[in-house]
Amino acid sequence: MSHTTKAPPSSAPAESSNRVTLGLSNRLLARPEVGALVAAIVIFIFFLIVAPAFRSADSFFTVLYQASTIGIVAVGVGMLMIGGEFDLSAGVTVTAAGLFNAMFCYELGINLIVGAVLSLVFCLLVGFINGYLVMRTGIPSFLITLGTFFVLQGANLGVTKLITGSVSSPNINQMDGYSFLNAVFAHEFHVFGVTLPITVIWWLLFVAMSGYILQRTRIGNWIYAVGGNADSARAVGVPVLKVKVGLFMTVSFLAWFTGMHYLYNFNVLQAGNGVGNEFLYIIAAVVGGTLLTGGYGNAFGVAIGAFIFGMTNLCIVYAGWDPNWFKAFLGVMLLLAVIVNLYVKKLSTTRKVG
Amino acid sequence: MSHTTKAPPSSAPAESSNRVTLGLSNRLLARPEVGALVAAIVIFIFFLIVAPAFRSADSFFTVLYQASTIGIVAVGVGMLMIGGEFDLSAGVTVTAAGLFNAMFCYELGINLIVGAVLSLVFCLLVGFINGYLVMRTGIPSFLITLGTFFVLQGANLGVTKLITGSVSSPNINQMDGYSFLNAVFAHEFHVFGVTLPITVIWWLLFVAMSGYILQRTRIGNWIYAVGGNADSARAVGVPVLKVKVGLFMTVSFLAWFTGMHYLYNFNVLQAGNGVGNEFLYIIAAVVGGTLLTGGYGNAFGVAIGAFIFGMTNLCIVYAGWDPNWFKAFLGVMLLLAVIVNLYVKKLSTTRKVG
Amino acid sequence: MTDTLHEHADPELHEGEKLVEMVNVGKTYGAIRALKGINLTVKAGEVTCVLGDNGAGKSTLIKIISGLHPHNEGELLVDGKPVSFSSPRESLAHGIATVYQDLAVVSLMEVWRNFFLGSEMTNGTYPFAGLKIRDMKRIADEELRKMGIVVKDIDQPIGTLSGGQRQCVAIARAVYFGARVLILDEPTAALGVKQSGVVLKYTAAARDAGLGVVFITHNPHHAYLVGDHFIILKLGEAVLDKKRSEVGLDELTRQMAGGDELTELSHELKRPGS
Amino acid sequence: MTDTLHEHADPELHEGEKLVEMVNVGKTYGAIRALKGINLTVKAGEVTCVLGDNGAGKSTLIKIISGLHPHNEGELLVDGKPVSFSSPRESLAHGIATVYQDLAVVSLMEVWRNFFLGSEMTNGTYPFAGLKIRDMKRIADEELRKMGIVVKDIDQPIGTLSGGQRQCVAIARAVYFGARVLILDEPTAALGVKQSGVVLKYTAAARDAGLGVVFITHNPHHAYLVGDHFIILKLGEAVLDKKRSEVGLDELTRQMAGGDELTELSHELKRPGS
Amino acid sequence: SGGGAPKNTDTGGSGGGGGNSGYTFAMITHETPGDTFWDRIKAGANQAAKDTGSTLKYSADPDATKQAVLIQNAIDSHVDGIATTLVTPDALIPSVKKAVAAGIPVDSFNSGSDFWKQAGALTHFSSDEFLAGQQAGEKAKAAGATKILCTIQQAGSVALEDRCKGVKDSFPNTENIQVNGADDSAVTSSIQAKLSQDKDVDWVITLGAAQALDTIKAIKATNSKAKVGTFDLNIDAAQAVKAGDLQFCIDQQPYLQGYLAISQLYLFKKNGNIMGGGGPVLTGPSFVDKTNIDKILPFVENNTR
Ligand SMILES: Nc1ncnc2c1ncn2[C@@H]1O[C@H](COP(=O)(O)OP(=O)(O)OP(=O)(O)O)[C@@H](O)[C@H]1O
Ligand SMILES: Nc1ncnc2c1ncn2[C@@H]1O[C@H](COP(=O)(O)OP(=O)(O)OP(=O)(O)O)[C@@H](O)[C@H]1O
Ligand SMILES: [Mg+2]
Ligand SMILES: [Mg+2]
Repeated sequence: MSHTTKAPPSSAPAESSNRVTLGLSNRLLARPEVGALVAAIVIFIFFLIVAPAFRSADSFFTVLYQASTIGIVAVGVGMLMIGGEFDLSAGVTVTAAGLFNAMFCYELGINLIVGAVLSLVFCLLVGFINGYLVMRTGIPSFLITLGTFFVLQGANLGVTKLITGSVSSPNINQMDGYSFLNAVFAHEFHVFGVTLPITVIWWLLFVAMSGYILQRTRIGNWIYAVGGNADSARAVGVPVLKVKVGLFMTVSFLAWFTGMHYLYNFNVLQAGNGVGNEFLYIIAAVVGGTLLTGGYGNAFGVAIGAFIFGMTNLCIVYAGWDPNWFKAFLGVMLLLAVIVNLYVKKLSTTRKVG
Repeated sequence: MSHTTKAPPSSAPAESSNRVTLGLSNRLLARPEVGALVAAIVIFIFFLIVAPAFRSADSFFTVLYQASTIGIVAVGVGMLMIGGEFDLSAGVTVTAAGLFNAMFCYELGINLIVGAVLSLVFCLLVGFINGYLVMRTGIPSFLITLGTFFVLQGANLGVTKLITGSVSSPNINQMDGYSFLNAVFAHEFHVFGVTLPITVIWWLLFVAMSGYILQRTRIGNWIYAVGGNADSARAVGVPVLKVKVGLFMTVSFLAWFTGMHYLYNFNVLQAGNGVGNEFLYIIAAVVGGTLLTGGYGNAFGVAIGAFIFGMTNLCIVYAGWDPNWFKAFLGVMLLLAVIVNLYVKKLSTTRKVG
Repeated sequence: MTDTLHEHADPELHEGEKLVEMVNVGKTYGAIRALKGINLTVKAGEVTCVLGDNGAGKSTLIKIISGLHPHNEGELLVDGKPVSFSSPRESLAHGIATVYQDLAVVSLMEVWRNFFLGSEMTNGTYPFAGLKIRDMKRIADEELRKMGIVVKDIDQPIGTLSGGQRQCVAIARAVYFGARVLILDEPTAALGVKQSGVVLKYTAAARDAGLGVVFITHNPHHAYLVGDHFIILKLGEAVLDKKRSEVGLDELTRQMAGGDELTELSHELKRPGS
Repeated sequence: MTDTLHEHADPELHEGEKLVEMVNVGKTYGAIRALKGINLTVKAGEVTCVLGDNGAGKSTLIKIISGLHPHNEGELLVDGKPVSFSSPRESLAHGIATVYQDLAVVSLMEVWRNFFLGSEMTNGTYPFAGLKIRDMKRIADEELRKMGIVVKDIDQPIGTLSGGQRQCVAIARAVYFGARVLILDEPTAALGVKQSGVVLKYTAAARDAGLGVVFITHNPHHAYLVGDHFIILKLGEAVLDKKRSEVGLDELTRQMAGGDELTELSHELKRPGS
Repeated sequence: SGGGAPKNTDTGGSGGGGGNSGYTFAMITHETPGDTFWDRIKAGANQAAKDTGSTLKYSADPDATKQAVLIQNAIDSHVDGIATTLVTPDALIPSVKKAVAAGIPVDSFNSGSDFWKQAGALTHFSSDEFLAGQQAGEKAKAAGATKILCTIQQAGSVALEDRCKGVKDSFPNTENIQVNGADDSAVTSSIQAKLSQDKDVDWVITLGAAQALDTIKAIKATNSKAKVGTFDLNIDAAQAVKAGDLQFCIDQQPYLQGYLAISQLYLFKKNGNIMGGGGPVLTGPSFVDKTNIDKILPFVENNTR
């Protein structure tokens, strides 16, 4: 055939007749986080009405703080879930990170900064092991990380008991390096009469980074692909193993970060803490529109999910409702958020993806 | 064409040349429960060696009892997971069932049998709502049942507090119908010098029924199909909605059953109990070879999974290991069980299903 | 095979009887229009062929008849009565069996279970009646052999079969269970010449047994071998709708290929030896 | 399109050069033997057609070349050196691009993301370099239009396209990225006549640009339009292995159909009007 | 038999309140939901709120980091006073200080007897956990124990660990065991397993009333001769004491802790009063055993002890 042959132009214009350009509003509505955003606004307004104590900047920032302590790890968990995997060990890794740092430095009298770095290495190793085992054995991540969850939970307790003779870490606020690490991980800014914890800023930063990576980089593309269809992704040359192991390590990095915050904010850590939080991270991700089966979701959705959770959690207290019913309210709010989310999506399009 | 045309016989014999008949041992090894069985035997022998206290019929039956309290609900959860769904509300439904029965009868002075039946109706309704919401809204069951989990957890506490003024149910062992229900749900047989709780017998019965239904009935076929590929199943006329709602109701029936056991065995129930057990059911199912994503698994596997869990749980005590490390041992055992399971499957075949 | 068809075909069928009729049917997926103003009649003892480019709406058309997606516009009549199927079960209950292009089988399930899925043979009607497992295995194996497919093990998960083998299972199933209307969505696409031949024979046999058949394909040669009526879709609308007596293979091929492009193509690709 | 090929094709290719060679290659899946003693050579500037019944082992053959499943027996040589690819990435790195029969696309991802998956265009090489999103969308849209496929919205999830449209995306992608060897597993199976024509033209163009092409199909007509070398598989073994000059279309068709069955078939199905 | 609820129960205790002070007090604890012990605390606090005509906002979280946020939450709500437990002093003290700095009076109760001063609390109401543990160990020793099993129903809780530590301090041959407090049958099975693994155990000290009842069941099932004592009290435990199945309950009078903590805040706001004269106010340990059970039982049935 001749090299000057032009592309067959005949069919193209003909087909465009049933081409529909979706309006901006429809395009917006189809994004995973928009449903969560609407749900967040509905719940926000609801609590402004029923909880007078919530109507202050102070309260709002307390909610933001609460959301950030869940939200930072949830950023990683959300990315991991988009990549098609679970991590049930994230909650206890947070505690393990802090305990490691505190006890290591306290017992050996080492500068806390050294301990923090070693603790990071330790956490990344946990993430690596999780990811590597999942990929190499083919056992579902739910099970592997459930195993690490139990192991870390037991080790947190066992090691702490062994070293300190109690179930909480030693107080480290007199040790070298404390003030620097406190400033990094637990500083509080006082602006316009309100207290802004640094974790909120870190959180927003991580969300922005995750958003950028997911939408705008090659790695982000790969994350969606390995979550959507790992076999197809492998077939076009995506390094599935590296991507997934990287995601597990991202989660454990963020868990370490949160662990550092707890340690340098509260100076001690209880060895039994963190259990149960792994589900809060997953809830945040899912409420924010992440698909449980992978391949769909985004960073802003996850952030909104964490915010909804933090808000509901505290506003029930602000509203002064009977704490015995606390969990029931939480459940109703969760269902509400999810249903609003769904309804908004239905509004925008009946397109089925399968 | 003529009606006497015979089927084309030409190609059939030709193709059979690369037809391989798998030997009996290979066929056996490919079944989902065999890996779990091998893992169970390995762990069993291991503990026989390290835990002298485990080497008695009494201990074995204590393990069986512990396994049965998890295993009964796990039968349902396993079937539900084969059908492609989760139920996180199963643990608290157990408690709700018992509380409902106890408080309803105590406050109104009604015969306990009536209360047990009403409690059953209530539980089936919970299961129905779970299933119906999942199917009608298309929201993943993980989220819907997380919502019911929170709602029931809160309601258990709130209602109990409201009615009894305390957080545990009233003691019902002096009320009409108690002895009958105690005999049904909590009897203990004393045979050959060992104590055999009736729950063990019920458990084995439910396992056998579930095994029969899954392998030998039309409904069982449908359960595998809706779990494996709900769209394809719907396309060939399987009533997906009915099957899935039925599965949720099966789980809540078995949760009710276990709740009755707790109530009539212990006579009182703490309103906060049952939280966390939903994961034990899922763990039992998954350790027993059930696929988290649905479509694969069987009843005997789930039973073995419950047995492995019960055994590990108690044998750590029989072995007299340091209780601080309890969870760590549990985690290692879980990983061990899963890996043995996997290894056995690999042995049998490298066939990839997907 | 023919025996199978005669055993299962509804004995009440009369040639030429209108089984399914579409009047001005349209369908949109959200903002996307997939079908518009379609008229189609499926008659007993006739094969209706639907042809068209990719994305023309062929699969959408048959999903409406088989109850997978309800239509938004127009009327669907079955045996003269207007219906709107809300599930494939209802359509199956009317004796309409379908082979879907993309929803063929449940990968993890055994071959024979897939074959009988939704229409299992049991020892009774009560819910927990036992399955007739041995019979089902035997029948599934027999029916597949008749198509020239010998699976290595009727107990193996269907996901381990090759693409074409899976397609054959789906077709054999539909033929076995289709009592009145048989719908085939590109049944021969993944098949070899031999297997395609078998499927075409089945199609013809179904027609001869008095069933109404809807046959979707890209291959005008295949279509012309069995079809009585031809409809060509383009962008969701019918651009040709003719009886066999009104149209020849050449015209069909030309219409499908969008004029003279194919001739041009074989010209362009002209090679030594051909 | 041709421009694309020339832009991307490896300029070092010499016609007739052996790019990929299989010597006595065999493959078993557990207890199932899928291939045995296969010899095959992919030469620059030639199209090698692999034909065969369903389950004959065609897909298995190309999965070995593209690194998806390693072979168990024999040798695979790329550019004369023995290799055993452990992942498709390695095969891609050798300039081998593949369109798989059953692993085409990630349903939930946008069309353009699928197009560039694994070979994204970025502003740099460092890991967090931004994607050139606008460029990628434009190119994906252009390449698809060249195949006669206009998607309604390049941003829509690919799962909402019709089966044939999805196949076209996969083919366009492989052509765009295949620098030395292009492997197509039944590319035209789901395609309409027009799209099939386009794919055949692409195949020919790739050959003319000096690439080695492996073309798998059930359709001997399609095969004969573009092929230089023909291999017919049966039960995992090669039963015919001939150059274009040694075999005619008739023989190919007959071999594929298992002797005279097809002639018999058109006889059997003989209908008025044909 | 018949049974059913005894009619005409007055769980509310004394009716009339002391008018309407308009104060809002927050009580923040480390309760794990569903524990009868905290129920008593709440009952006392509610009664005090009623008696003083104030409003009570109760919230709780077993995770110290979240408890700290709840204190912050109370500060945001500008309550008139905060009563909190100090279970993890280091984690909670900064928040308490913040409250004090914001002009909100704080008192502490239940745990943290060594830290309330440092935190800036007005005073502290508690029974020393460690001390109570020591006394429990001594009681068992007096009853002829040779080996004690101490059950912990919630892993990693500082307060529970302190109790067992106290037991071990006065009775060195003490071994701990972890049980799943959220599942009665799991508790029973674990204790059963432990009793058959270690035949030397002849005393079990449980840290919650519900676990004591499970333990009694386990002991019956294994035909063990072990005796049981427990921390905390509920109706069934009280009845078990009466029946002789349970040797003693250590009562730290949670109702009193709750009542005093809220009353203190009221009195401070109203009148500047501070209880305890610069030291903590002890509410226990008080032992409930065969000798005094008849006197206490009616109050237990009333949900106030
Ligand atoms: N579930 C869906 N959601 C949104 N759009 C859809 C959906 N299914 C089909 N479409 C669109 O409707 C149009 C018709 O699709 P259909 O599958 O009916 O085509 P087809 O004629 O079967 O094509 P092919 O020959 O490629 O199978 C296409 O443009 C497709 O993108
Ligand atoms: N992953 C696998 N596990 C087990 N068996 C397999 C697997 N993949 C293929 N097979 C078997 O290997 C044989 C060859 O399969 P293959 O997919 O290569 O056939 P094919 O020639 O591509 O057929 P088709 O034309 O239908 O696509 C078949 O019998 C198939 O059942
Ligand atoms: Mg189609
Ligand atoms: Mg193939």
